Amino acid sequence: MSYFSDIYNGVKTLLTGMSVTGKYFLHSRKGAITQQYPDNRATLQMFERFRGEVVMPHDENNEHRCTGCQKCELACPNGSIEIIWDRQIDPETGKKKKMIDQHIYHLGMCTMCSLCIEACPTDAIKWAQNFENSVYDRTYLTRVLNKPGSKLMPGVED
Amino acid sequence: MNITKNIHEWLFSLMPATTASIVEMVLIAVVYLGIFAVAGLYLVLLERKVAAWFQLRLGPNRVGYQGLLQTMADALKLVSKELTGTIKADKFLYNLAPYFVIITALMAISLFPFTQEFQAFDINIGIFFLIAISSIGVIGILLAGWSSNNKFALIGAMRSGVQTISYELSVGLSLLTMVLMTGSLQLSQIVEVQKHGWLIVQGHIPAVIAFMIYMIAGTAETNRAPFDLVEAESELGAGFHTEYSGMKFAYFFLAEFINMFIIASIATTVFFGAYLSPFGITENIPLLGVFWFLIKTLAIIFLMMWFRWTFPRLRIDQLLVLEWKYLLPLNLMNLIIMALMVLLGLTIQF
Amino acid sequence: MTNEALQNLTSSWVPELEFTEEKSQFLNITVQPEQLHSLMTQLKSNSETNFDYLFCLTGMDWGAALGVVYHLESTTHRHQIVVKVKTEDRENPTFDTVCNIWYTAEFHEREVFDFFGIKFNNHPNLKRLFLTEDWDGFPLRKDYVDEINMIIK
Amino acid sequence: MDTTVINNFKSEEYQINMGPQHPATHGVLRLLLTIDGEIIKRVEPDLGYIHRSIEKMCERDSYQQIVHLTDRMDYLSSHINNEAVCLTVENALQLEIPERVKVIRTIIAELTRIASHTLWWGVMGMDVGALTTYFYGFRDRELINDIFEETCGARLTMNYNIPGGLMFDIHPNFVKRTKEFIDHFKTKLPEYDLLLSNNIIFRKRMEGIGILSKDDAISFGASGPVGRASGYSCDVRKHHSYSAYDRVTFNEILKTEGDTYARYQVRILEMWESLSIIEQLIDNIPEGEFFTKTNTVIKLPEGEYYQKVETARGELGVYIVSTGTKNPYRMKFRSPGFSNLSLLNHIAVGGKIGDLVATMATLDLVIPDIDR
Repeated sequence: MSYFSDIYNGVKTLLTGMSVTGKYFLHSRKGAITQQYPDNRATLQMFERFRGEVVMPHDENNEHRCTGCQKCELACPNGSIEIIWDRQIDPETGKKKKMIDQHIYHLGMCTMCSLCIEACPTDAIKWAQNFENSVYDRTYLTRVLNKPGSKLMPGVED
Repeated sequence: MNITKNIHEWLFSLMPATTASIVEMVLIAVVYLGIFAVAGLYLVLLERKVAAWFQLRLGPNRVGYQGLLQTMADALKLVSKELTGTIKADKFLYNLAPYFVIITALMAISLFPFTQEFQAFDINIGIFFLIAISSIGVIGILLAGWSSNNKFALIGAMRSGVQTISYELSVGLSLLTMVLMTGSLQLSQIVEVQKHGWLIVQGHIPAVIAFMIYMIAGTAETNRAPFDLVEAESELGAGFHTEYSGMKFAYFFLAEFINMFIIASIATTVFFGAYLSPFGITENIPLLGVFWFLIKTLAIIFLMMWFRWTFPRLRIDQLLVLEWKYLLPLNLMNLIIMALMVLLGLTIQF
Repeated sequence: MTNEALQNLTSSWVPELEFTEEKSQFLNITVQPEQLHSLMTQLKSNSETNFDYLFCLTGMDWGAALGVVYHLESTTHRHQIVVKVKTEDRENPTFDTVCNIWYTAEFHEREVFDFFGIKFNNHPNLKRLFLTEDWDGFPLRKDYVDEINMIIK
Repeated sequence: MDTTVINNFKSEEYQINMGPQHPATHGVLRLLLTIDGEIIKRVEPDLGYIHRSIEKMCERDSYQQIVHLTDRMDYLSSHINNEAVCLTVENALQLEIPERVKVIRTIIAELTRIASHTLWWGVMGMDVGALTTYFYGFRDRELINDIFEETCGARLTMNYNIPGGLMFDIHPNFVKRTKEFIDHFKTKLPEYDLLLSNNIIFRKRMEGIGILSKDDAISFGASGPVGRASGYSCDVRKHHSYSAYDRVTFNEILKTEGDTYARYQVRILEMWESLSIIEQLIDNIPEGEFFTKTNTVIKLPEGEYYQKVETARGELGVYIVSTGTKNPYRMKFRSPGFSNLSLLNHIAVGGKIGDLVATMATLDLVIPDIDR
């Protein structure tokens, strides 16, 4: 008789499985877990800590907070950050001072480990939440973070 | 139907009888090809939609309204794709194989009584012919697997051979159980008998068992999950059609869905009274028969899709154990019970 | 078993072993290559030690010497030990295999062979595991140079 | 091909390449199978398609930088990998770690374990042909990933640990979201059993194949669910407790059958245990600092350091040999996947191709973890 009870129990487990998928089938209209990307581009909001790419915020006077201390360059494991700097004469004090010329960021090499942002003593760089990073040519992935003509925000070094 | 009769008379009045009948045959073939293509394409879409709803997704919804043109676009893509193949493939058989599969599927579809008159080919050995035709398709699969000179494809083809030969028995026997009640293999006759109640009602318990066995064996016949060992994506990549691309792949793909339609249509005809409406509510409008036929067929197709998106795949030895140790003995027993019932007049008739 | 008892027991089997507990959380035993296999067999089969779990097998390049470090644990007594073996021969370093004692050593020894070029006698299938057969040199050695692929900061 | 290879096997046998691109190898693992009909005669793994030589890269990196490399080993338990390196460095420096850090690390590690197991469950179903499980598994995993993203900023390669503690404090929503997840998952986990575990087809496919005895499990260095399914008590959280595992009560799931179904069950039951661990800790996160200050340049004292942790796949060992400089002299990762892969030939021989796929799925291989 175990032959028939085996069949009965087997069919029962199969029907139980079908009831699970059947339940989701009936609730499919409101239960879709997928996102309609890129239709929802306009409304898609990432979390505030999301690591999209490294940016350097500038204020309205085109001033940033980077002193060119190169701590981020040292902290970076992949060499994604290069800082080109030189010593220029500060017009206010008249002394020679280290100033950044270009803060170069290679997005293509970046692994989003956040070590540079942790290392920055003046909070000059931070994460941006955009994730649409695909470009047609990988040279576009090399970015200069400080805007042309920008200068150091006064009071950062104190 | 009057339209078909009118066309028939008009054709024969226009030209000599031989030419007219040839033209008529071509016309019928074109109509059936149309049905075939549309049914195939929309079954693909239905499968994708149903799968999506089972899997908490939305399914294709970009091309056309709610994705209605999606499979058209896919077919267009497949037609325009380059045909590639392996160098060491047996070219003749490799190219022949898809046609075997698709033509047998097309031939089978000509038998179904969509309404009382909408039936292209009503021979007196209907069921027998259907079973015979549907098992020729496996030759195409065997040829495809063998000729493409790929080990994965070969394993898939061999599995297909084993599987079809085994499950052919169950399909045949379960249909034979029902034929005991009708006393005829002709499909129009089978439907005629069901005017006194669908066969699944007439035959009650043994008929339900026969239907369950038929569904299992039918799913195996079409090589669909949980019996998709022939393709077994996670084991063999794509199985027998690993080396096919473009339109030739599309033939296999379409044939799979047409076969599903055929299996469901046979079930509709034999168990659920084909075009007959439930309790005879629309018997006076014969055109609605198509509607009832399709509704029943789609319900059975949905059941097969439900199987596919719920169950894991069997292993090849379990597949054979299921057939030879469970389905076949049950089927034989069921056949004897049915024979006794028919003999003693225990069937229910209205 | 405590480290001290382990030290007394093992030194009774093989006389010229070096023991140290400095700069490590385990008892370290340094063994001569010739006695490696007999010591390992004893460590596994002796019911008092019963080191049946080889949880780490590391190839090492100490500059002058090449060697292998075996981390052993007993699943019954839950004590741990480290066995080290070294050779000065950088051209053709060879040790006895332990993969007939612990099956897991088969893959780990192939890894060590792949990256350090240390050969293992009686290994059933000693060939490159990660790198291709025609790879030149042994990348994890300290003197390995690859000017194209290695970025030195 | 040279003639010796051809002559090595019998006339009925043939060889077939499974991978590097194959749906069942979950990445770029290549298996060279020798088959007689459908029966597996020999399995030879061929590795290295994704080898990045992380051990060599570690020798030039500072300890903070090493942590982010470990994200890329076993990417499904990236947090636990990070934790392993951080624990090794912290033990070497004999740093006192705040209680808050220990508890948060444990909670996130257990969430990682659930995330890894849900993904495994989905893929497991897919490997045996039930494609729908994949989406149900991912649905639950997405919720955990959202928690991670909100707190750590990344979904997969989190890099949330630094030697000395955490990179930043948990997000204010963390506790709330985790509790929501626990409530959600407690209703979904029984469905896993209804849909797959009890299914007759699934059980027939899983029971009695790929049997690994306890002695073999120890000898092959099997760990994690693979070892525990063979009755080998190898939970590092129990035997060499770290972080906050000593203050929670949980069971080590042990099965004695050693077949694929036992390995499957161990993982399902482990998810319940992980849920209970999180429940015990989530309301008791102590207040305090989220890191201990370390030097910017960490120099480990000369010596050798070994630390093992329990990842979702088994025992991960981190072995650091330091000469007192800012870089490790030699860094070795004893990855669980590597040892678990080495026993594949032992348990798959004699089975069918379908059995091999099911067996491989329950070993839960992550190829970057094997290749490093």
